[in-house]
Amino acid sequence: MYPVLSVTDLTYQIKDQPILSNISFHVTKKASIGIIGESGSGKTTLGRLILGLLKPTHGLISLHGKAFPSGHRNERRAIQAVFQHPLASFNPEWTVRESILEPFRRHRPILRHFPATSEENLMTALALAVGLEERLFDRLPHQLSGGQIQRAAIARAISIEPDIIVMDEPTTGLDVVSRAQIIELLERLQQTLGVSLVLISHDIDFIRRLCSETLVLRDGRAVDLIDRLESGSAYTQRFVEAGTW
Amino acid sequence: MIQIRNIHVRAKHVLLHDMNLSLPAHRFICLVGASGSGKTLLLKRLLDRLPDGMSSSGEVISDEPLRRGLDIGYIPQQYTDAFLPFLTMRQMLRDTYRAHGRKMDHPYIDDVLRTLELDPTWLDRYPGELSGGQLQRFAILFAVTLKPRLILADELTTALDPVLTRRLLDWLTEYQHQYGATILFVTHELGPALHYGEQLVLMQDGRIVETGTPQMIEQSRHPFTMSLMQAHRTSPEERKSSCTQSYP
Amino acid sequence: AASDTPQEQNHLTFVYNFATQSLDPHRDSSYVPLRAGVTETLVRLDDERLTVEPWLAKKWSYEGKRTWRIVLQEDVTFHNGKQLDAAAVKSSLERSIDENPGVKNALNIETIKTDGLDLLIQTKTTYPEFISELVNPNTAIIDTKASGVTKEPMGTGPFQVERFAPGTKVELKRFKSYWQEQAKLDSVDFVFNEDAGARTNALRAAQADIVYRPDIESVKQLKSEGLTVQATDTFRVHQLTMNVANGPMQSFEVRQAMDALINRKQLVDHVLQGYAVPARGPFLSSFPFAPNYPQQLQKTPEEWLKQAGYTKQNGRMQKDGRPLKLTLLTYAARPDLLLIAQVIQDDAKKIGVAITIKQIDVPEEYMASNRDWDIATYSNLTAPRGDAGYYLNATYHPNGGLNFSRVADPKLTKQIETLNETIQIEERSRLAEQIARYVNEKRYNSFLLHPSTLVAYDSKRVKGWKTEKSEYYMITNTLQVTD
Amino acid sequence: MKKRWLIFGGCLLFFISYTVFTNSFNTNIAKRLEPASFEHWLGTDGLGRDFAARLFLAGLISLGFSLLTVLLTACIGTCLGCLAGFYDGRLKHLIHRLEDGLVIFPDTVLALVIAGLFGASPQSLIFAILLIKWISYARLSETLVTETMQKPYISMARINGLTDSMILRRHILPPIIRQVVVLMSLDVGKVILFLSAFSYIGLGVQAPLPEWGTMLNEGRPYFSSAPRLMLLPGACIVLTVVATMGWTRWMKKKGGHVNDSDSEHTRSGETRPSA
Amino acid sequence: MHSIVKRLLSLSLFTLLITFSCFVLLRLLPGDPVLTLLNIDELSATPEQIEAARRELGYDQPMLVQYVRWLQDILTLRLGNSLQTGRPVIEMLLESYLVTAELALGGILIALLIALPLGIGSALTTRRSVVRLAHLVSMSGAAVPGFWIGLLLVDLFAVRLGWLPVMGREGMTSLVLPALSLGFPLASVYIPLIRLNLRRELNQPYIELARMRGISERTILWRYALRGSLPPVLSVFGLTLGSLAGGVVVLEVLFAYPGVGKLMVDAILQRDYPLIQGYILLTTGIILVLHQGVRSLNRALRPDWQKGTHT
Ligand SMILES: Nc1ncnc2c1ncn2[C@@H]1O[C@H](COP(=O)(O)OP(=O)(O)OP(=O)(O)O)[C@@H](O)[C@H]1O
Ligand SMILES: Nc1ncnc2c1ncn2[C@@H]1O[C@H](COP(=O)(O)OP(=O)(O)OP(=O)(O)O)[C@@H](O)[C@H]1O
Ligand SMILES: [Mg+2]
Ligand SMILES: [Mg+2]
Repeated sequence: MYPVLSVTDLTYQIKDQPILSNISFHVTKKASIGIIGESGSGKTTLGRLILGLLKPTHGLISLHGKAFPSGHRNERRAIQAVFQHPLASFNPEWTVRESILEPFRRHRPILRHFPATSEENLMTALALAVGLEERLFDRLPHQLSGGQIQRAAIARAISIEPDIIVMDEPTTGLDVVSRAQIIELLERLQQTLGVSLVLISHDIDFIRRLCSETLVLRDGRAVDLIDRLESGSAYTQRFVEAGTW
Repeated sequence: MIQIRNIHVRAKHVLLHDMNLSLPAHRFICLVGASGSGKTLLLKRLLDRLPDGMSSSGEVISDEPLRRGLDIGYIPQQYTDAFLPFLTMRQMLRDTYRAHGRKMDHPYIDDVLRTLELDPTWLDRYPGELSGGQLQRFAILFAVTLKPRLILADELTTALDPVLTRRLLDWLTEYQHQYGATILFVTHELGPALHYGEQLVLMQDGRIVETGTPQMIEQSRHPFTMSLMQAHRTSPEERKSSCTQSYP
Repeated sequence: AASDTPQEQNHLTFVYNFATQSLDPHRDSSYVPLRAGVTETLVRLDDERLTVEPWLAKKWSYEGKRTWRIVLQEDVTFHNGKQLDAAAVKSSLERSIDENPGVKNALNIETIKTDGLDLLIQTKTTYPEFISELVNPNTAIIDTKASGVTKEPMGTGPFQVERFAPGTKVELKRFKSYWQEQAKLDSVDFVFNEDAGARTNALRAAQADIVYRPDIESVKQLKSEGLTVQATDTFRVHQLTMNVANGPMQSFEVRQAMDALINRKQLVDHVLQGYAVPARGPFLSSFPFAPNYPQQLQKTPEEWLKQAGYTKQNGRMQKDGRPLKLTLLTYAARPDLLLIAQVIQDDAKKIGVAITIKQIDVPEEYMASNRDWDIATYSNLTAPRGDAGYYLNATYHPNGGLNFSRVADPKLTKQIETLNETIQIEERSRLAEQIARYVNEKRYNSFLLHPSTLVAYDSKRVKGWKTEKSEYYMITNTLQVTD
Repeated sequence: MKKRWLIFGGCLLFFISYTVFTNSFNTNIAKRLEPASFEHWLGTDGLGRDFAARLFLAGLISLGFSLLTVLLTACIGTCLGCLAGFYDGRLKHLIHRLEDGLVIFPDTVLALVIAGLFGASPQSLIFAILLIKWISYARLSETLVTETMQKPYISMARINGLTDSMILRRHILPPIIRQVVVLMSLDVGKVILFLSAFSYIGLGVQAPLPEWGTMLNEGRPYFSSAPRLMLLPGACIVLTVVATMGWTRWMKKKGGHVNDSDSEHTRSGETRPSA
Repeated sequence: MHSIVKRLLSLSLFTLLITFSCFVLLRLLPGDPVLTLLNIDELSATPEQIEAARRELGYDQPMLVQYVRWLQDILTLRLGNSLQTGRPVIEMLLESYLVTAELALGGILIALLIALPLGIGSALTTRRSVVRLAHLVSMSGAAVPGFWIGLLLVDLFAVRLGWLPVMGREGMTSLVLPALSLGFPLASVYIPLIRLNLRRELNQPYIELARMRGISERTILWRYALRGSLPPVLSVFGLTLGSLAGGVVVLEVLFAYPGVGKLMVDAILQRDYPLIQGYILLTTGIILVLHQGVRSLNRALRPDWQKGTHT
């Protein structure tokens, strides 16, 4: 049994300047990893590398034991993402509904659970899941508030039953209530569908709830790779403390 | 002192319902509300820059002029959109000064950069070359460049790590005292709001639910406030069950 | 322009319909140096009698053995003050032969010797046209020692080049020591413009004094504005060249039918608006060798076609079940040909002959190398230098460069070759006339019309203008303006 | 709506019968340049042919031809431009060089060469115009693609597993097409003019078939005596361009869900109904 | 250093390719300069004489031989003489390029004077009348050929009013009409292009947020929005420049403004190979420079368009 995602010795440089150095970890089925670290430590970059949007300088990323991205038709179903800045990840000319349906339409034949679900039903289900009024889906992305668009992005990410979701700061812009809903939703997805998460967040509470393991980054290097947040180094500790109000 | 009188904003349907609010000077005011409750819109209305197609009535009264940039500093929620992709930070900063006929205040800028833990060399980077948190901090820098007396901060810590968040809020408080500024800090977390806010404003569905000092809010009997307080206090498991009832 | 320099009274602006990039008299195929009165040739063409007259050459004689003696004028100086002498003429002629392969062919010179003030020129073969070929502007005499020939040729004419803007204009000023009477004009702007409308406009805006070939359609208007438009016959003939090598035009009757089909008067009156004369043969009737064509019995085209074995079925002329379909070539460089082609096409349709018009780019090129056509509209210069030899050789001799019809009639060839051996002028004229008549009888080509040259000017201001049939001499020493 | 089509069809039929009846090829040079009369509604041209009938016939030819050419050109140009913008590297370089190489020739020169090489036929005419015009479409679309490619929603589409062609088709092309369509509607007129320019070198529609550009050219000598011969074809071309522009706008209004007053994404999106 | 060498190498390779393909194409065209050179229209020549002239000029040789000979000349920096006029090709080309440059600059100036205010104005305003005017101008510019406008203008300003010269090339006054005739149709493309791209740019969120920073509308328009919207416009502009560098035949003829366009058409009709080859070489150079210029300008305008950036 291969881990869902494994990252080995990943290094990324821009113009010979290292952004990430020698990162390794893996995520098994139903397990999730949290990535924390100070701003600019390379979290987003790591996420983009995992998603295959950037080419690593060296190192290897594999999904289910297969090198990723390989260009295979269906490999993309297994991985989904929520960007740090979700508004820009929606085509400004499309309604939110269309943007959400796009991956679903693409991957529908190979979905396990709801290939037969109609698009309307899916949207209703997604709206319910992320706690958004369904009518908001018919708007253009810039007509939604920050939190609403965030939830729409999450809805899109879960619509195709991915095996792993990379989420960059998914709780920003969410009020406590929606945040709780999302946490619950992700938990349920982990349990029922066996979705793994790569959670990039400053929200310590969030990470603690969902992640079985946490990678702590500092200046592009892994400082800690720990099960319990409390067991980390002083650097990690500082985070944990500050993040608890 | 800024008075918001009967502000009413609508697009297809009403987004802000007849709002009345007074923002006392030299205060750290926290605007708390659920997602989509109209916090950002209220800020935009204060800046007098509502999105196209929205109509508004009512007025904003202030004893002093409210010039964008000079008197009001705005930190947008969608901070990544705030920067022209083809200009470096320095160029944009210079433009901000120039727009108001000022000279670059280097010592001050350096000072703020240090506080925000921003490397001065990043000033010569394009927005696309910076991380989310770095961008958000630059957005803050831009908002305070001209030492405005009113700062509208829309979720300014979303991309910042907790350590930095605390440091930043401390610094904002300091700034408020130093320059006698009013800070309107939008958030939906009660934690920082209760900690830093001198006055809290609670919003729900385009309406102001309650205003008051942190103590008053903690004691409030209003169902919305209570649900927020409860969510803040309790552990996440309990949180969700209690909240979903009060939230439609 | 006329209004440009008011202090300069004797200034004239002439607008010509070609633009040249070079003033080298030996190469420039638009002959600007000669036309602008900068250079002169040894002999010139008399416009009235259409004979060759002395110019820089005082007289000439045939010495036998293919040798010509040419006696030069005395006291002729080039613009740079150098004296014209036999050596200079020799050098100039040699240069033109070197520079211009066309001139080399046309002059056909073997050797040039100087003999005091005289030149002795021996041609390669017996070449009676030699003297008349010296009319060719590309044989103009210049001082070859002077530099800058492409921009400022040192000629002997009444005007010298002040400034040359390639493609735009030549500014001329009077040459003070001209060997004949000094020019009356102080200066001339010889302006180029290839657009007829623009030329006309220049005249109407009083920015030009004389305009060569104004827009035909605007003649009426020009006249109404008090300007003079002069129409003069040219040595040009618009003709229907027929492909007698293959296809239906091999048949004499079909050629006759095509010829009979053409309503020349209509073409002259309506396509060229009267600025042309109907052509009976290749040569203008004023030429000494233009034959008098007998008034023959006119048959209709249908009758000719019937005679050729065609019958009309379903409105189509057919022979052996195959309809008569012709391809007509035309080209855009002469817009009137395009119109004529369309008129002929339409006329032919009326008698049941289908004509397809094909527009081509370089007609000489196309007709020489392709045989997929039957008739072509073409425009020929017939006796540009006062001698019939050129046209007859080029068009009807199997070796002719313009024999697109592929005429190879032994009798005709023989006649032409006899002409080529004959030096005596009257005899040449007789022979040329005979050939012209024969060609006409055989209908190798069908002649449509001689277009006129139009020149428009303000006759109140410009005096002494004469439109030459040869179109060689334009700016002369007698031209003047009054105010 | 139906009524409008009916009127349109009626007019068309009427003009066709007029054209057939008067026969636009009948030359009658004795009756050249006649003013408008009952017999000849717009008078006759320089060869005495009925001008109205020719104008109509020319319209059919010019329009059909130029629409076809513009469509073809825009397709090819936009495709190549998109490819160049989408795939960095060798392909882009190749396309750039191709553009550079072709742009060097002035239009007329290119047309001359094509006419010489392939003979004068409508195909070579289309080919010539294609060679001349595709570049501007390629250039425009390339820059626009480059710009769009920076957008995070393109990355998102990648993550969603869309193939390159899907991304191009669904995300990148639509905003480009808007600009391309504007360019196209302007080019419809330009191509008609090209026709006339090239008919001069024998590349155009062969006489006596009329075509607006050529008619405009033919009318030039009559500018002072019968200005309508030049003004009317010109006016027809103007109208065509106006019509194509109007038509494209109408299409857009009918078609896309994008609520734009004029072909671009505006922020005044509030006007569209939300369910 | 290395990259410059590489670049130069690739450029010269490209030039070689272009000149070679032109060379081949031109010679594939039927015809050669001989007929015109012999002035066959007026002087008799037998087929043998024609053949002899052809041999003398070397046009009976295989194409490759001719090309190599031309290349040798180029490498020794000789473009040769024009077959028709005998003048040095380089001199003729430079002369007419000067004229073309004059005409092109005039045309561009006019085009900008029309397109910028109308394009920008119609992008900024919501006033119907301005938008309509912009539409009207751009449509009529697209539908009306330059010479048509030229004729009308000449008729009005030169013939009727007598303010400007009908033709010729004497100072600024004679440039006005050709520049107008050239500029007006040019403007037609730029008006909608500027309008569309400017509006697109003005709708970007960062523009709105710059306003909230108090940046003046002037800066926003001139330094931000215009800059952002320029690249697509510039790309097309580069093409315009390129095609103008090739000359505008009809206007050159109409106004007797002897630029390269007319020169080239004549050269092609007469198959003046040395002139054509020289032209191709020179124009290749000019256009490469122009396009490279536009590309670098675009890169300078949008430095964010390089690969590897992200937000
Ligand atoms: N351009 C628009 N057109 C129509 N509705 C809009 C528009 N922009 C925002 N809205 C709606 O107005 C409401 C308030 O939006 P606003 O952005 O002020 O919320 P917010 O309180 O800032 O929420 P968040 O915390 O999620 O950012 C939302 O329901 C949103 O959907
Ligand atoms: N194109 C680039 N050129 C130079 N440096 C870059 C570029 N892109 C990113 N960086 C740098 O790489 C580092 C890592 O960026 P990244 O976006 O991964 O940070 P992050 O951990 O996500 O931070 P945050 O929490 O602020 O979003 C940052 O210091 C950033 O400045
Ligand atoms: Mg980040
Ligand atoms: Mg908000």
